[in-house]
Amino acid sequence: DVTVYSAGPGALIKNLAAGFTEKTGIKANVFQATTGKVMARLEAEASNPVADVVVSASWGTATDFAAKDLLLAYESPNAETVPDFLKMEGAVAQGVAGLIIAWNTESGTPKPADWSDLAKPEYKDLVTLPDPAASGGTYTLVEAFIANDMTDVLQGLKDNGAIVAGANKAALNPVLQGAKAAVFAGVDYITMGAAAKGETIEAIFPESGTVVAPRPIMILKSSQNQDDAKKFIDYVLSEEGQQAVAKVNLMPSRTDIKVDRPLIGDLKLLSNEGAPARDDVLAGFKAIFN
Amino acid sequence: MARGAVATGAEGSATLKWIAIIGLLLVVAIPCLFIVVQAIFPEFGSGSFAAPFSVFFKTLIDPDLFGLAGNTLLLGVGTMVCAAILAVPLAALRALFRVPGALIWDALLLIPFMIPPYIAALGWIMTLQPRGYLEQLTGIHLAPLLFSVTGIMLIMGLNTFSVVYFVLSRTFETIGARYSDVGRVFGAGQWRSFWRITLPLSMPGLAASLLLVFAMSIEEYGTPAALGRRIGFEVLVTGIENRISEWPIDLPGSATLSLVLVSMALVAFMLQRWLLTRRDYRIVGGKPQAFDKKELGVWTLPVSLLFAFVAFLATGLPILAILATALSRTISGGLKPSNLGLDHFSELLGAGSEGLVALGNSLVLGTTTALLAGLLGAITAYSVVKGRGRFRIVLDALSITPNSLPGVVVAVGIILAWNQPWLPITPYNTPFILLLAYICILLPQPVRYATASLHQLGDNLEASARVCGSGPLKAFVRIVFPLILPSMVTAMILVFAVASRELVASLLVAPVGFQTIAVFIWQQFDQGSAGLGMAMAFCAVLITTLIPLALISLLRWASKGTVAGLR
Amino acid sequence: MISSPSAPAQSHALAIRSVSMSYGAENVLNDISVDLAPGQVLGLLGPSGCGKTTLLRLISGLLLPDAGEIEIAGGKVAVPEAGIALPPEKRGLGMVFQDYALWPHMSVARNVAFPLQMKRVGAAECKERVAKALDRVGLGAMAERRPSDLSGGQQQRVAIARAIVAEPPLVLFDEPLSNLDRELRETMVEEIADLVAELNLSAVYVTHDHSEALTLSDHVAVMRGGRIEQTASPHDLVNHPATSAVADFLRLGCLMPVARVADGWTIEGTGLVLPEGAFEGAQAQVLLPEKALRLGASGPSTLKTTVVRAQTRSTGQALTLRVTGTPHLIRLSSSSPVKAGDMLDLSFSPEDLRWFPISDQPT
Amino acid sequence: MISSPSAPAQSHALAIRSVSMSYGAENVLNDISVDLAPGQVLGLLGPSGCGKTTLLRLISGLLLPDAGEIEIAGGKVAVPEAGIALPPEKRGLGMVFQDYALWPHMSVARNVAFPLQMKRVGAAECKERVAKALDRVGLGAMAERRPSDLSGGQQQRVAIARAIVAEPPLVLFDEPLSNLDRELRETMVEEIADLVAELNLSAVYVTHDHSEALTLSDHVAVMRGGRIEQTASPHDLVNHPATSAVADFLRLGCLMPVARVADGWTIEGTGLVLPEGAFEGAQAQVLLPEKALRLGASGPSTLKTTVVRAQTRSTGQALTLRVTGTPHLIRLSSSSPVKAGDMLDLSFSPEDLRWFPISDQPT
Ligand SMILES: Nc1ncnc2c1ncn2[C@@H]1O[C@H](COP(=O)(O)OP(=O)(O)OP(=O)(O)O)[C@@H](O)[C@H]1O
Ligand SMILES: Nc1ncnc2c1ncn2[C@@H]1O[C@H](COP(=O)(O)OP(=O)(O)OP(=O)(O)O)[C@@H](O)[C@H]1O
Ligand SMILES: [Mg+2]
Ligand SMILES: [Mg+2]
Repeated sequence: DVTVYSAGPGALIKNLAAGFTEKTGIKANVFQATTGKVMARLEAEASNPVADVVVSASWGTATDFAAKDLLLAYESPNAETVPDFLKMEGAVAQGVAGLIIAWNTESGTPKPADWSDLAKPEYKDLVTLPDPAASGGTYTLVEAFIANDMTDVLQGLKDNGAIVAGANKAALNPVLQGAKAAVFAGVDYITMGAAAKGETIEAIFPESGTVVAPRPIMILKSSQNQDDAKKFIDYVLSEEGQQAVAKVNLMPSRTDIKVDRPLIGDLKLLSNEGAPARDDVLAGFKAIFN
Repeated sequence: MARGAVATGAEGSATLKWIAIIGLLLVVAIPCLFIVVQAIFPEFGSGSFAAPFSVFFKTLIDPDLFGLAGNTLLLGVGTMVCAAILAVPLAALRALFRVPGALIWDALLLIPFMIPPYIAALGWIMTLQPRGYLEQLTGIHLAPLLFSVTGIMLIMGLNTFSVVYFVLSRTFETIGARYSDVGRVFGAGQWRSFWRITLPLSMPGLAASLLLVFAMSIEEYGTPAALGRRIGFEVLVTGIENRISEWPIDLPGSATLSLVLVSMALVAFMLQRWLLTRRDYRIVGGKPQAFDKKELGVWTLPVSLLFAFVAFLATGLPILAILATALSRTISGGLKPSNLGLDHFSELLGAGSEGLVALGNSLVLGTTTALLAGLLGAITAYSVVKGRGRFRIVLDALSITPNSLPGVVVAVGIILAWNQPWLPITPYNTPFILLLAYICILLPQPVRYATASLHQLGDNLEASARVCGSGPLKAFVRIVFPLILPSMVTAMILVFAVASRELVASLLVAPVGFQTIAVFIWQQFDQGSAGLGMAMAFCAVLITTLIPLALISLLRWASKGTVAGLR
Repeated sequence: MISSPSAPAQSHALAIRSVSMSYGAENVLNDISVDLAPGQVLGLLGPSGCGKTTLLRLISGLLLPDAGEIEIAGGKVAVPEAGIALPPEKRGLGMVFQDYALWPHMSVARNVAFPLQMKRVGAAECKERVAKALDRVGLGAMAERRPSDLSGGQQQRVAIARAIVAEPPLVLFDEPLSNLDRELRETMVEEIADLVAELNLSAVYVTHDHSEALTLSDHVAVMRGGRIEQTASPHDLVNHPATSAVADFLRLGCLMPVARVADGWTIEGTGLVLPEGAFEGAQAQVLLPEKALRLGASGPSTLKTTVVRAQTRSTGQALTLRVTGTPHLIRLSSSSPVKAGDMLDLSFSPEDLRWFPISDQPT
Repeated sequence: MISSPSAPAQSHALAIRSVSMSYGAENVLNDISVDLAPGQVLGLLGPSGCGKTTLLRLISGLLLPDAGEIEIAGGKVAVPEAGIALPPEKRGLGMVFQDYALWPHMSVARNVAFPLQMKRVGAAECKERVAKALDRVGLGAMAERRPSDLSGGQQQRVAIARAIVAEPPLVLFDEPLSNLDRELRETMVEEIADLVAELNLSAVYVTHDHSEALTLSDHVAVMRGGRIEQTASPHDLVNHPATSAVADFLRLGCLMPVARVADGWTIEGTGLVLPEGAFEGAQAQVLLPEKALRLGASGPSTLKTTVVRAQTRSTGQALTLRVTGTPHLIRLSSSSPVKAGDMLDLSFSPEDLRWFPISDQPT
């Protein structure tokens, strides 16, 4: 048996677990929640861990766990085609989410092409953005903006009446219903999923570049089922596993899996080299938006 | 209740006292203790007692804290006032007059409890925001009201006023018209005798339920987060959730902030105690008086309209919003006939047994929680009201604590407590841990309900049972419990409703692979399918409403109308 | 706030006309009619459960009659046929409830002050009048207590103080002294009598204590099973009971069946022959009033009796005698010591007897 | 389930020794001692608020004494010094509460059945005994009603039925007949007396009705302000009151101050000179017992009086007389008609007078 704590799309982990069991005959028990809840549960359980494999939506967890020496080093044979920045000792990306502009095509606004477009008068009072304190993706983007001296975009947004609205879903909802026109820093796979369901929404990758949120998958050192856990990682990184990842509109972390959507290689990425510490990033954001 | 001398007869059962003490220790005190420990020892999760108080003070000296606490207080008090304004007239009318369709109104007013707050908030947003359902239907939107502090208070008041309504209508029913009629003989008009007599006499119910509302609203996350963040209105609980919702998480920080919430609730609690001990509210005496509800006469229609209006606001609107979303193929498609259909419902049924299993789990858990929490609540309240000594204040205070703790924090406390490696057996990772969590979170309700009722009972009723040869336990079972049963039935129905839709604790402490309705709904949302989730929410509300309703009808039929609370 | 109903010709403080009332199917009051002149007290006597409290509740407006009419101070307050039903607060009453009905959340003083506050009496005057009312009932020292911290009798006195403090024109007393000791009861009866006289109030006074009723009332109504058997002044009631039931209820003396014989009537079982009573038929009942009886064989007619029981009383002995040859018991108080088993002769004059038809059997 | 406390030598059904008790700072009972033999009834008389109910609550175990000892049937049930405090249910009692303490959620029959169920009496027997108890109190027809649908007196009778249905060895009655009419009261007193005699029960009987207390009780304790003034048999109590307070409370007659004069004592204001009483000092009080008084000037000593008030009673007239030249009032009942203002002579023999020291002033 293997116990997986997974943040992120429930359908994905459900499919992965089912496929894994089918393929290997090993049962996979899944606990699925948000990153925060998964981490809270992990931390509360720390003295008597239950999980074998953890999937998080934030790469930071992996580096942090590694620093605390919680992770089992394992290089899956299937990880060969995963680019280096998506793997480290003890963790590898299961898939990658990108940050985008989610734009309602029926909103009667011109289609934005870049972040700064949303600061234009056409979008006055029509933009939402997730709270970086509650959304890892937005946080990474804000971090990159600060690192690249692009905070004037944020200031422009604020001046244009953009509102900070909770986590990702809370920011997307008003755009879907048409109360707002676009989400600044939407999440690509959620937006694409909605579009696939027939919502009039489009994910736009901004010209000036964006950030991605790799979703690390890792084995805890405390695991009692390390072999099964390794098999699980192998399965996730297998062709079949990566197709499942792609099915929920995430970018597969293996570069050799081709699906019909912009992939990591196609994106212009902003670096967040030189960004300040988390508290300062949040404080900087708050200084603009409050 | 101040009492003269030591009275063995009034002391109550030692068995019950110990059940209450042990029950509260297990269910409430232990998780709370671990939360405190977590607040003090940041590394406690991994079993280390390093760096005590390092995070504790850092969190407490945060300059923002003052503002957050102020906002929290404002929100709590505002919600309380809204809830009281909505509930008091309805409860009085319901209890003292023959309101047509009273049971139906009761059932409708129960529904706000069954709708998870995050869904209700979403429903409100989708209805009132620009291009929301209201604008689509009528061309106007109420965004400025919705996204304002008043709006948050109103919506939270609408979500919580039924607590006050149910407690108070039981309290008023016990008071009856007798005492105000006496006032009228002495020249007080109907209104004045209500203000001077009935309302003050209902203080046990009013204070207890407003305490519940206060504690609930300072702890509630969904609504202030969905509405408040947009206008920069942040409260303590958003701080707590922020510390726990994204990586990196800060358990000790959120535990510390929770303690601030708890101390606020405890202050409110002391206020409530003071109100209740200052005066005497024992109106159920040894010379029972018949009491018939009065006819409304010409007021029948206006009163029915008032009930309809409030029920529409509190229940109709959110439910309609849920239904609209569930029926819409896409949200962006709006309420156009072409965009409407039963797709989500058929998908729900087609999703196979998973939703049904979740529903079954929730119903079983809800029922068990309701029974156990009801019983433990009644016993605790009894020990507190009838007992003596300091222990009962501690018990009483403990019993309100979980209500002011955010669900996440309670869940963390429970995991910390029950996942200790040295425990020989543990309910952790079995469904029983959910039961523990639910009882912990929901215990405040039955305790407050029972407290309110017990404050109305005269001492001699139990005393005479004792003299007739019944032991304290039997006197409780045969005399006290039946007398507070009407309140307890209501409390248990509420507990059932909330337990069967509880999300946060369920999400966090549920054994791996165990699903409840709320978790299932949340996952549908998480996958981006608001429609499917809303369809599920709608079905869940329907079922959780019908079950207690069927139960009440059954009880009513079985008791042939002799149980007061079911009339 | 008490707007007294308009009084065109205030001939009655209270008038009840053919009032009936049922609890569900059970008929509780039947065709009750009563008049009460201003400044007078109407005593209501009757066995437990006969409907006294119900009648007071009708007068106070806490219940509505099924039929009939109630007038207070000349204004109609309840006429179900005409849809008139003045609420209690408009009737200007005071009332002592049988179960006191004190408000537990108010102190004694606040309980008593309530009727004054309802009349918008100023705070200072209010305080003074409350203190006076509490002093009247001997509870001046307990003003700040809670009602539940008082003894039963003290609670009852609070109820009395509350009923009279505002000096309402019509006061209803429902067994107001039942839990008080005799001394206090006598004082309170005097207080109430004084109050009624001083302020020209009217009162309806329900009691089980005959002496209380007879002392205080200008008229006494004797109820039985939801009907009024007789309304009369105390003197008439005692001397001319209308039915044997009234005589029996008032314990006026010994009721015995008599049968017609050749030369008059005989009390069955005794050899005693009574001269013709003003009465037809073959069977009848006579009342042998206790106050017509003398110990000793000196009077015109004589009965032989045996002492069944002799009980100590503070003023002598209470004797229970059995008329020799019959099962009939006679109660009598005597100050000369006798003991059970003694034979006593009683004498009376036949004109003191009261005659009733036999059908009218007391229950 | 009543396990009677073990009885080594059951000489007393109830023994109370030097019991004291306070509500907070307020001392309510002071050094109370009482004994009650099995099969006997102890009457408790005393003014409102003197602590009678409190004493019953101590006996029943609903309150604990601050000091002293209570024994029931020879077993200690409350000794605060020794930490003994038997809970009420272990004391095997029945009790009629002053406020009835009926359970509103149970029908009359279920209220009455409760003590039997607690003793695990079988359903059939239980039903029968409940019916019997309800018949005893005249409520056989109301078994299925709720207590709230009864009149005050009917409720009180339910409370009586509940207290006696299980025939407990010791029954405490707290003014059990206060809301019943006189006829019913007499019947109930007899019922209770029969029950006590038949089953050899013991009872403590609180009442405000002297005749009830004197009829029913083997011993009567007169309480005043938290103390027992006197415990005696009814006969002794009436004939030899221990203090003037007792005499006054029992309304035995007229209490008057007397002062020593040269040739004996004089009742101030009258010319009457009494021979030497067995008494020292310059001032004293005498009790002129009502039963020692005769109308007319034929006795050894004579008092002149004026009729202040003559009230109709069912057995004659209740007279209030003022001793001419003094403010003292004498109450007397008479069957000869007199009216207010008449002058009456009363005679008595000085040996019937009872003497008390002057300090012992009744309050
Ligand atoms: N709520 C009720 N429902 C049905 N019957 C009732 C109700 N209240 C009283 N009764 C019945 O009505 C009758 C009259 O009751 P009421 O209280 O007027 O008697 P009462 O004369 O005051 O007697 P008491 O002297 O015992 O107080 C009683 O037989 C009683 O059983
Ligand atoms: N809970 C209480 N707290 C304080 N004082 C009390 C309390 N209960 C009773 N008392 C006082 O104790 C005294 C004795 O009360 P108790 O009830 O024993 O009187 P009682 O003799 O039964 O009088 P009654 O004949 O009026 O019923 C009274 O003066 C009363 O005011
Ligand atoms: Mg009555
Ligand atoms: Mg008493």
